[in-house]
Amino acid sequence: MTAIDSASEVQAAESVKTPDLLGPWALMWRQFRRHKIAYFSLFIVGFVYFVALFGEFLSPADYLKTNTRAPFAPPQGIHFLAPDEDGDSRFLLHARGLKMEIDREAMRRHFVEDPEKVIPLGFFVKGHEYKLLWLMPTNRHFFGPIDPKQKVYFLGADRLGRDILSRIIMGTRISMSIGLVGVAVSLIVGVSLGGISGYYGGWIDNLIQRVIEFLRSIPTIPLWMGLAAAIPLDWPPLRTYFVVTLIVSMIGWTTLAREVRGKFLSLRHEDFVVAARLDGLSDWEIIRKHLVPSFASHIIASLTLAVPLMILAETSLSFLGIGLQPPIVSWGTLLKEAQNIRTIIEAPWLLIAPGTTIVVAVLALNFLGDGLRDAADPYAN
Amino acid sequence: MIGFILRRVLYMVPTVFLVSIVTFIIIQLPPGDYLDTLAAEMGEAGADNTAVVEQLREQYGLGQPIYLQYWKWMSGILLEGDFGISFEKNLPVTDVIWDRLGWTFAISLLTLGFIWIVALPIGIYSAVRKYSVGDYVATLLGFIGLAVPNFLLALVMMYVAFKYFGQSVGGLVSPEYLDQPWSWAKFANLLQHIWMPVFVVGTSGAAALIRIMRANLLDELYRPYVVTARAKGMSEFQLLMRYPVRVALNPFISTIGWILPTLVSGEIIVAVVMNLPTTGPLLLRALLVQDMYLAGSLILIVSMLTVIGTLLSDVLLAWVDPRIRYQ
Amino acid sequence: MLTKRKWTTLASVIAIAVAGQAAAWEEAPQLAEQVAAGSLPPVDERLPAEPLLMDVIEGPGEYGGTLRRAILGGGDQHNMVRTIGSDNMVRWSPDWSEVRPNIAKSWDVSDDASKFTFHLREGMKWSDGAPFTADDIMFWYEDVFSDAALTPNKDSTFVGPVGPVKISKIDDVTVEFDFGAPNGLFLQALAYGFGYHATAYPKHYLSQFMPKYNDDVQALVEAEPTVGDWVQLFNLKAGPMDTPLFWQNPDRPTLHAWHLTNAYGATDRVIAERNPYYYKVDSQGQQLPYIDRITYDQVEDVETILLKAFNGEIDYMLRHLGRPSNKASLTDNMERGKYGFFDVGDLPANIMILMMNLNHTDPLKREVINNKDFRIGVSHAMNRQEVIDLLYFGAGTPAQTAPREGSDLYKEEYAKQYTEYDTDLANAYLDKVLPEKDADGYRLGPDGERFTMVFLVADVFGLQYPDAMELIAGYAADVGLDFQIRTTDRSRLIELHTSNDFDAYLWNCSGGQADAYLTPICYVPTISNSVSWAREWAAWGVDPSTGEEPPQEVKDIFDTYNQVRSAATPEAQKELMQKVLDMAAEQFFTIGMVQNDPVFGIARNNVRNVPNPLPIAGQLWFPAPYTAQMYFEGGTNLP
Amino acid sequence: MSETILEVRELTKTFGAASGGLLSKKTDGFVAVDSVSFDVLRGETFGIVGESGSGKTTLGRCILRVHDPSSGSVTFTPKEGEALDLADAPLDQLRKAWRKLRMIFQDPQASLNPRLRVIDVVGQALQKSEGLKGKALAERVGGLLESVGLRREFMHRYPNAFSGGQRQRLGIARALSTNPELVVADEAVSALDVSIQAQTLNLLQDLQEEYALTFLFIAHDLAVVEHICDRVAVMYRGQFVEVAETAALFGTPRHPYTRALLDAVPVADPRKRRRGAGAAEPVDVGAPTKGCRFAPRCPHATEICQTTRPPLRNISGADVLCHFAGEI
Repeated sequence: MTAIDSASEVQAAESVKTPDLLGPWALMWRQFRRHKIAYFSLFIVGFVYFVALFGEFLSPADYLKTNTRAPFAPPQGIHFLAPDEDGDSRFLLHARGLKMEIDREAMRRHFVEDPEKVIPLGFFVKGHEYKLLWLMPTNRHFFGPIDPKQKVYFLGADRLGRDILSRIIMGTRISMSIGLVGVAVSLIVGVSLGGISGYYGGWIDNLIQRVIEFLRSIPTIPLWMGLAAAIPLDWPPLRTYFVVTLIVSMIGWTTLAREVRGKFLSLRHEDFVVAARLDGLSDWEIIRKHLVPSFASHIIASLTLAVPLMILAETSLSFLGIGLQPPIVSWGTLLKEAQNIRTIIEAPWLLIAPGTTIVVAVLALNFLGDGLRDAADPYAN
Repeated sequence: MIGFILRRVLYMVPTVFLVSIVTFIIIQLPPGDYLDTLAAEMGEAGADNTAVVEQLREQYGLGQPIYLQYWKWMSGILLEGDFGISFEKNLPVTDVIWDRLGWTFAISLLTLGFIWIVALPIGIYSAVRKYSVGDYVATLLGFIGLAVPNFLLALVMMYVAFKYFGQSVGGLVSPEYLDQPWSWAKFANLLQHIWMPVFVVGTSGAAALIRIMRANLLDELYRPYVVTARAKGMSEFQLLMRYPVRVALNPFISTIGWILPTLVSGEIIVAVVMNLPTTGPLLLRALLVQDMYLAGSLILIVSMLTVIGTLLSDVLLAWVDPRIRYQ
Repeated sequence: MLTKRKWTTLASVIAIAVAGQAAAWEEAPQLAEQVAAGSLPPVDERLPAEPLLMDVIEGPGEYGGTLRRAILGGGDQHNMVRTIGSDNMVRWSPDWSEVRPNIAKSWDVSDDASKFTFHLREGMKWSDGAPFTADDIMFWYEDVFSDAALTPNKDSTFVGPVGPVKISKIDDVTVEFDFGAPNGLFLQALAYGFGYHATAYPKHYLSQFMPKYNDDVQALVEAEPTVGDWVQLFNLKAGPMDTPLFWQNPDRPTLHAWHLTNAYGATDRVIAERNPYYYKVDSQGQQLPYIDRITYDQVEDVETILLKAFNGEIDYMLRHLGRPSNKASLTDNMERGKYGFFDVGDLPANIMILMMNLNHTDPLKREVINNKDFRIGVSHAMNRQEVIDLLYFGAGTPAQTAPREGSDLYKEEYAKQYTEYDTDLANAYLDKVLPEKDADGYRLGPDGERFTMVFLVADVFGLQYPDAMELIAGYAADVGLDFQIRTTDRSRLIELHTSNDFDAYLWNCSGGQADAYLTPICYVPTISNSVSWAREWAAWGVDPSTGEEPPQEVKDIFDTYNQVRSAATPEAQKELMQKVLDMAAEQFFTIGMVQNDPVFGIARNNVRNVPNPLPIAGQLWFPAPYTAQMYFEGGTNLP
Repeated sequence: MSETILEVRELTKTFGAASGGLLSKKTDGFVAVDSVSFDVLRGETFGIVGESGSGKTTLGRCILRVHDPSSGSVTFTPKEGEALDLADAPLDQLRKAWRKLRMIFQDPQASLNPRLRVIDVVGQALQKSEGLKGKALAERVGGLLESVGLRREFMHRYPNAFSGGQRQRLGIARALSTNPELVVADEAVSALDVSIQAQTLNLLQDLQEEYALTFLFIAHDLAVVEHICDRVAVMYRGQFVEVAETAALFGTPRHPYTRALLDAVPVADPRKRRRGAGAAEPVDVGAPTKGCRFAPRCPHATEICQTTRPPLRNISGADVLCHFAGEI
């Protein structure tokens, strides 16, 4: 048994500064806010989910609407000053129209901005019909051309003349929910199996450990490919999507189960758990009151870190052509569609826009998870 | 210790057996078989050689029930070390895979080295100077490494190499060296090419390891013994190297265990994009066309190597840190 | 009683004339060295007595250089088939208009077109120097083609209207093919890719794998780890040319201009070296081929081929590169890669066809799909011009599945019927079949449920088909039809449609030009790996005890097409074929979308004698018969 | 006062022993507690001293059944109710016994869940055993806090808001919450500053009188033991080498190990401790020896000590485990 733990003295000294009633969550929050980037990331992640929720409202155009006059149209800038009849500049939020020329020999379209053609832009404009939050039918959109017949491509258009911005926005819903659903599945399976494994130990622990070891020793991509190829073709896209999510979450739960097991193993012999047992608490009560709260914060951090993994896993699946089916759009499918030399040369925005989106979202989620993990155990040091 | 190793080795047997069965099921999961693929390719020529296809089905024994096929495969491996044949290449699987496994290993080892070399100093720096500008930069770079899908990175890097360096793209050596015997010039040419896949495959692993290293080191840095040692006036560097780094090295040893499956999986797509002569494209192709003995054997071998790698890292860990043995 | 029609081309006359002065033959410096070293017989001993004087495209060329290409790691054997493999008894002219001598120096045809006598070249040799004679053809005929174990089903090229061909040897250089009944299309068929069989089985090499010729064949079986008996061994050593098998056995002697030195799939680079015994010469007496070797560098991703082309690492290629979507970036890099474009007449009957299952197992769907008004309605709902603008840069015309403008069999109404984009008209037709709609505006089937069709698409040619299908589903929705998209890989698609387990799918179809005669798969129900729209009827057509009896109109099509096959003269063939097409157009089996404009290939700037335009088709394995006369100006690759 | 509250017989605890199954060979494991027997009388304070790793903490935990003993019996006799062998009692009976048999932990930091408020930590056993909630619970916890010298209002704070000494008071309050009869105090003050140690020990003594408690006091600090205990057992490598009245033990130590311990005591000069008779020479703790366990470190060891296990001898009221007890 070790002698005086100097850390506890440090803690005691610190605790003088700590307000009396500051609970563990409040402490965590304080700690978390110190991690500036993580704190900032929280807002980004919040914003991304906001986008996912209000996708139709935020997208300026119908993400499935093709346009023969705009394949590979480059991103259009937003301009503030437009000439009026007298030739003077006045403030007008607008975009400039695109002139298209077809080069049939090279099979290519050239687009030139036409400063003469002014497309006024506005907020809360009319556009295509949709149901806000799956409930309220409306045709209002946050931002876009005031005349619904005009088309403006803020982030450019894809090979079929579809608006990339709108596609990214609508893909947000799929990609971010794949992360969430996948993580939820991992959470349930991982925590229960890891918990059982760690708390009871013995043969059942051994069995679960072997299963995990076995799953981890199979390379993921063949596993995914086999499973994805077994999905019947006549399933509707939504069901396929759900199954793809489940497949992706196969990678998550083993890691989580290991973590939970480790936590259980180390906590099982902690004095406060022993004390609780001596206080007469049952196993279940100990798990509920003492163990789960003790590692909940760690789990939350791990989950936050798992979401980006899921998002990236989905892009890999899409790359292999076994991911989501059109007309469902995800960041992964957008990236896959742009994964060719022709795009890099002719329409780099098709790669840059969804690529940046993925990187930013994954970065934010990672920083958030990182901050949560640092803050997870306010008593650790 | 010997008992521990023995026990772990014995545990491997059911695991590998299970892997072989599941592998076989996975490759049988997609409907159809190799000959449907072949028929599809032949259809391109406008030929409808259903007769040829049926004849080959007989030749490859694909008409048999699945358990018989499994038995044939397994008994071949166990009794004669015969992994079956590759339908598409019409060669014994063993003739096809060793070269590629060699390259996979070479790239994996280089990648492992790359990951370690990058992750160790950055991880230590990041932990010691927690929340410093350097830490933020390292963290940012690390996370960007994690966030960029590696096939995207592969394509962009290839394009950049082509566009701005005029390098011949694809493969590990330039075309003029392809059928040359090994020479210094060819080796130098190999070095010019190989860093790219190693970098692309290694970034996400390095990023992950930086995070782990930082976290573990942070845990260790505030332990009482470190505080005590510091109080005794040990220099910061000595102090670090003496204990915390050693303890925090555990995850580095663990990487040996997971590096192979991660690399094989992560490398598949990169290898396809970059045309590497590794197992990745071979496996992907075998899976796509359902060249089942080839695909099955590759997965089996990779899985076995993984199990061995895990064992190796566990043994190393137990050797470094005996507490682990009893857990 | 045979009245012979003599087909002798100018070329062979000249060839005979030149043959008198053997010393006139020239050979590649590479070969001359070997002759000088004594490792190769002199050129006049290697060439047949009457070599084929090749009708080169621009002019005689110079020796040297390596034709560099790229090949995918798997499933890309046609890369070699179409550059080396197609060198048959007879060949199509470079413009695909007439059949010319090739391995056979001439032939006679009986008046009723039931018997074909081929005259081979005396002194002709396999790539290993062994003589090629009538015995090799007889070996193939007697021991391979007629052997039930080795050939359970005969290739249709060698099966006439009343059964398989009978071949007899007249003398060492003369063989007779007798079909027992008129088979007017045989010479055409023999000139297409699958005519290769008769001249691809060297007896001196392959007979060792047969117990009939080799008592000790079991030893060879045991030495080969992948086979169990001599049949499997023989199949392994003598695989069909359109499978990887053929290209995995570099030991097998051929009559091709280049011969593989290593097996496809086993290494990073497949190399084909010049065949020193090749039987073609140019007008200056130079033995072909001009180019020393062909290399196929193995890549895994088609994107890399594009980068290689930009880098000038590809000398001549259309495969994988010649897609409209690549044109712009290839144009941008022309100077860097030092290459130019040539036209490729890859002009099928239609490049995008809605194939609906007329023999659907669900009686409800079958009833709807078999209603011609339904198909007409769908056809009018399609905005073909938009598809062409978006996916093909406007390079194509709206059309049905039909022979193309410029071909013998073209008729405007075949191509243009129901192609007008008119949703009102579409709705009028569809209202006759599915008048009821649900709350979302989708039409209800006869059972009162929403009428849904699942369309399968394979993403084999990039995203072309999946993209098109998204557009098509949109047009269908505009007229109240629920078309669902399922993207899958090609082999699964084939597996589903060949097992008659599908609603509909999107594919293309050959038969746009002269190949309509031999591959009328979209005009006559046929058992096919690529096209299925009435599988049960097709099965009945082959054997009435199987499949399902089709309606009388379809039976009439079968009958008429059989008459085409047995017609003796081109005039009669054309007239009857036109009748088949009339009836097929009336039936309106499939809904075509687009007939494309010619596509393109690239050749580096110093590659000469490049066929331009180059016709290709499913069975027309070009440019293989014309690769031997291509050459590098300056005798070497451009740097 | 002579009533026995706890009777421990031949208690043994072995770690890591395996019977040799399919996948493992037979191992003897490490014997942490080796056949220990003793009685604790109601109302007394029984001390157990020994170095780290001598097995005293394991012994305490085996008595409470935190660890399952490998063999032996632990008979607990409460004032009311039947005597119970804790070593193989079923869980429901154990839970009842745990109300009368409580524990104070060495590390107050580790034994108080930082995520729970004081009221929930100290009152946990009450909530469970008596179903107390709300005001009633607050009342009881408030009383307990006051009795350990803390302010009533502290019950709404989290443990991290307290100093080390205060936390140990919380631990004590928690142990007292169910009106126990026997309290196992495992190094209860060793984590505290010396000044606070004294305060805490005084508190414990006060509480012993107030609640009529029996203490089983485990410590490595001889001064503390001498101050508070009535009888003391000296533990060395899993065995009691000497059990005696406190005054006797400190006055005339019989066992060479006890002597070595006492020699090492002078706290003022830490260097002297190092010179104690062999006390600091590390010996592989797990290796079983044939003879006396202390023999390798004993200045008086002879041939017999190496080969034969010493018997337990009673010499003038003290039980001593030594061949030469009474002679040296």
